[in-house]
Amino acid sequence: MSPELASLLRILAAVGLMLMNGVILIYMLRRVLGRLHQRLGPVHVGPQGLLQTPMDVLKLLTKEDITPTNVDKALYFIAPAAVFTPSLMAYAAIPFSPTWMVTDLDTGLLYTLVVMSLVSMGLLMAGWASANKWSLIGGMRSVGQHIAYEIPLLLSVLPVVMYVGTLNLSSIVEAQSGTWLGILPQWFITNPLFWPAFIIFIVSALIKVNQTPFDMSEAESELVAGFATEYSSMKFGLFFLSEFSNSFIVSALAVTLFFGGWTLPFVPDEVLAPIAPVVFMLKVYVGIFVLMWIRGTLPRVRMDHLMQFAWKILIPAVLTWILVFGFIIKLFDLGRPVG
Amino acid sequence: MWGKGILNGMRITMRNMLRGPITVRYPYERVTLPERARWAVEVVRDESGAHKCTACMTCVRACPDHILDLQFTTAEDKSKHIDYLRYEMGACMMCGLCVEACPFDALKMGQDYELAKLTRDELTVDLLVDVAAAAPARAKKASEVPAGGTDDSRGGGTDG
Amino acid sequence: MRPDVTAVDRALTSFGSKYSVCDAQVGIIVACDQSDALPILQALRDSELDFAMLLDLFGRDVDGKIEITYHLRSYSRDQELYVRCHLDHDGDLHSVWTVYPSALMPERETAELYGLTLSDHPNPKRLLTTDGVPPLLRKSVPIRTVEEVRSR
Amino acid sequence: MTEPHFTVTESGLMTPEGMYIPGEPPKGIRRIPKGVDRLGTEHLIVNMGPQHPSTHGVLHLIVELDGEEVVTVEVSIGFLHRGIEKLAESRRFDHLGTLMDRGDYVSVIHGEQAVALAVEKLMEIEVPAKAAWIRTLTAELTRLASHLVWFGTFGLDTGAMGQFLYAMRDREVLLDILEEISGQRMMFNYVRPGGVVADLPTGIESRILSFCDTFEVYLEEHDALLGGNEIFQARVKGIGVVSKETALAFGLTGANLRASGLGFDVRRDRPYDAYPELEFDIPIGTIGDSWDRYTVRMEEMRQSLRMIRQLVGGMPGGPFTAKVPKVLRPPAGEVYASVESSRGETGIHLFTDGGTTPYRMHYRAASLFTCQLFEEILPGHLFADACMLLGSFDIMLGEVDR
Repeated sequence: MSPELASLLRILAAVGLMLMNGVILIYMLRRVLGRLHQRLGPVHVGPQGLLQTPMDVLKLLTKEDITPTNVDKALYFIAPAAVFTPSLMAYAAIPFSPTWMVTDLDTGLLYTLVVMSLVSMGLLMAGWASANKWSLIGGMRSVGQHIAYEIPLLLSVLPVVMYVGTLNLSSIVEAQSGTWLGILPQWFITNPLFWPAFIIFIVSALIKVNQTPFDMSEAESELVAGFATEYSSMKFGLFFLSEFSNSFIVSALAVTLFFGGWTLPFVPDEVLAPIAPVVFMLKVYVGIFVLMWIRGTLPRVRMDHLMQFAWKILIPAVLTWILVFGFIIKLFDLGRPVG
Repeated sequence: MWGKGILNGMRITMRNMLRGPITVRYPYERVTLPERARWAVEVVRDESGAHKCTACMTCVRACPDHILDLQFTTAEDKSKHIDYLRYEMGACMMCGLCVEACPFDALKMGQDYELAKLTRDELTVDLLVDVAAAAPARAKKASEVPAGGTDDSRGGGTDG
Repeated sequence: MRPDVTAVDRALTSFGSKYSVCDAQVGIIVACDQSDALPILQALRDSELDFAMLLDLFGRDVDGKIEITYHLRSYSRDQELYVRCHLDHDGDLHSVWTVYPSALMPERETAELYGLTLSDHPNPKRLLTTDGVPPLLRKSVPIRTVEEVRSR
Repeated sequence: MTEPHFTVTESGLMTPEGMYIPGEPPKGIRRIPKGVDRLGTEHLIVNMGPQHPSTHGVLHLIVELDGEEVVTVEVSIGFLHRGIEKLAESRRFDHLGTLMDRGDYVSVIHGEQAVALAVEKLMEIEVPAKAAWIRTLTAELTRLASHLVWFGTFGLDTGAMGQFLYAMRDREVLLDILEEISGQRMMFNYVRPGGVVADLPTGIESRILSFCDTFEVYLEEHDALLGGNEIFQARVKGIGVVSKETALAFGLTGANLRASGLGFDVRRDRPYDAYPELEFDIPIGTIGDSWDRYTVRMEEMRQSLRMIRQLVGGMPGGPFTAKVPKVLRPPAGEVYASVESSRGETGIHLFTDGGTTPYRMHYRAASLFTCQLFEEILPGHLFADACMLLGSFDIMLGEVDR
């Protein structure tokens, strides 16, 4: 197999994974939210309602694609793609197992975060091009919140990078294999030194997911449907898919950085090697469940509270913590650079 | 501490999740309606299928929305013949005032709640069509004749 | 509940014979001209009686006139008072919103449903119905009859 | 600031010719200026409603936004106008309840009760003790059901979907109980002049009490879930402050007035039915912000629960309705009867001329007065807060338009 063909296959696999993920996550969201609210969720179509989401996708695909009269046509058509593509690209550097990844980038962490930050551009495009006041407000809000939380998100992963001395995601995972004193898995989450970074990472990553308590750009009780108001058919489906793909990426990043990726403690490597992707996916799905749990519980934050929290609390806190963390690992020589 | 309420809220939602769903899966499961449940108006019929309506027009006058329509003709011997008792279900608010007003208990509020119809016309129901009015219950009581005395065959006796 | 008639008289001394007070079934009623309603309401609000709230405002079509009733309530004294005035059909309803902002929408509604014109009101638009709807609450405007319902 | 110029629609102004006479535009606090600030940026005018998720019905707000800040608001109502007051003139007195059901369609018993009280006052009917107690019981159950709708939608306005569904879960049980008592889930048509339609069904007491037991736990959960949440607290505390003076000037009643610090409750101060015999507290807010309105209503739900227990425990015997003629024919006169509905003081002003139908029935809708306040209170808030404010005031559009 030529290397070109191999990479093409990998990209196709990533696309397939993303689409599959979207469908599964929509079903999961409905069921989990339903259970959280003491109802059932979809149960009619197929066994346990499993076919509900594929049918909905079919419905979206066959629906009439309405283009409102006054929209900025070019931007209106580009926007869904501009939202969808970065979400897809973010899959490239996620290590599902030691060998399963699209590409083993040395700057994998940076790449993923940077690519994900492109999403807000697409949202603004959609909001602006829709020629709808609600959409415009939604688009502006999304840009505001994404810019504000890009900085703490990037800074919050710095302790991990400082600790392991690499931006390569699979190296970060490998650094977490093994156990502390034979009891606890040597994941960063079990090390209290990483807890502040983890909290800041989760808060700022929730913004990326665009769901309650931070669904400012959609805010269905305020802005009707925000940036997606004027979109229908599969264009809307792309926004939807990208949103779910983002929650997968965020959860995958959290698992990679803090929960040891595909590693499991006490399991020998030869046993782990074949089941590594399964372990990884399970961890990611648990993370996504927590995201949905938060979504089903919390009310929405107000926009100005959100911005104040970012600029006045989160960014100073994360900068201070990086400084303190650097001192600590230098003083006690804790860093374990890999490679 | 800031955030305690949020965590408590998460605890409550999880507790509710563990309580399990309370959904009634309607087409497969049905709840039993209470005895007093008021749905569409029906004509009370005894075992033989006879009704008790005497065409006294009380229900028609009682209906706040004027959706009951009763037409009758009076024969020479003063007996009444009901042409139709029409009921516009689509405009009915199921207040039960006609049933309360009826002096002969000839009407009742039904318990069938699946009242959706495919066309508008189906919402206009003829409760009684072309039947002889029952002899007034008062007279019946006096002579102690068992109920269902629609022996008058003038109208053909076909009920709607 | 009912204020003292003499107290009402005391509050309205400056109005001379422009008003009359009667003790009716529903409560104490001050009758006056509609054009005097604004100063009288202001006097009642600012008097010791302290009628701080306009609880309600409504009209009635009676004896060829439109009767406007202002229902006042004083929370500090727990008393209620009615101010009543009569207008001709197509008369001019002077707004009292500067004294009681709560009159804003009821006035619009009353003017619309009795076919009155509304003056001194900041937003004298129709409130409930669209253009061309007759003044519904007048006795001369019939609502649909039984025949109409049946012929549907 | 440049002088704002006005947009006045020419149709619909109530002048003799039925249209706007050119000249000086109407002045006052209700106007829609096209705002232009020093930066030269334009204000955005959005039509919020009549189809908008957080307007709770068919309210239409014309909102002028400066960024996300509300500059002016014009409330436009009338999308649900059915002419209840006119229809009442052609209804018999015992049929007025069916109209009132459609007024405030979430707290239904209160409307029926107001009409019944008005007719009873006119005809001087003595209501049997049992009838009064049953009415009070159903009224308090309805108040709980109505406050649960408010609670749920308030949560929904803040984006928390869970609260809404949990509130509906509890409301379902209430509606089942009320259906068993009255025969329908929402449009009860249960209270009549002189009493109620039917006696309480057997065994309902234990059902109500078991509901009380479970709901007591659930209510505290609700309060912890929404009211205990710091995000929610940050969004409601100090938002939408309605001072006592503003509340009085705009005719606020009920829980909204009490939240502003004025403890007037029709149930206590103009007692009717069984309320004089009950023990209950009236919660009062301090500054009248959204948080006060929230706490006052939550506390009212606890008090309702307390009242329901008393009502079930002390239900007297006797007839459930007074002896009333089949066709009510009150003497000519005028009467005002009011009840404390879930949204404030619901009053019925009844004029009779000795006939079988009212000469004029005026329905004092508490929500109409609350609705006017939006033009005063919303400007200056962020748009997100404006949506929440609508939820905190608990208006019912069926009552606003009548």
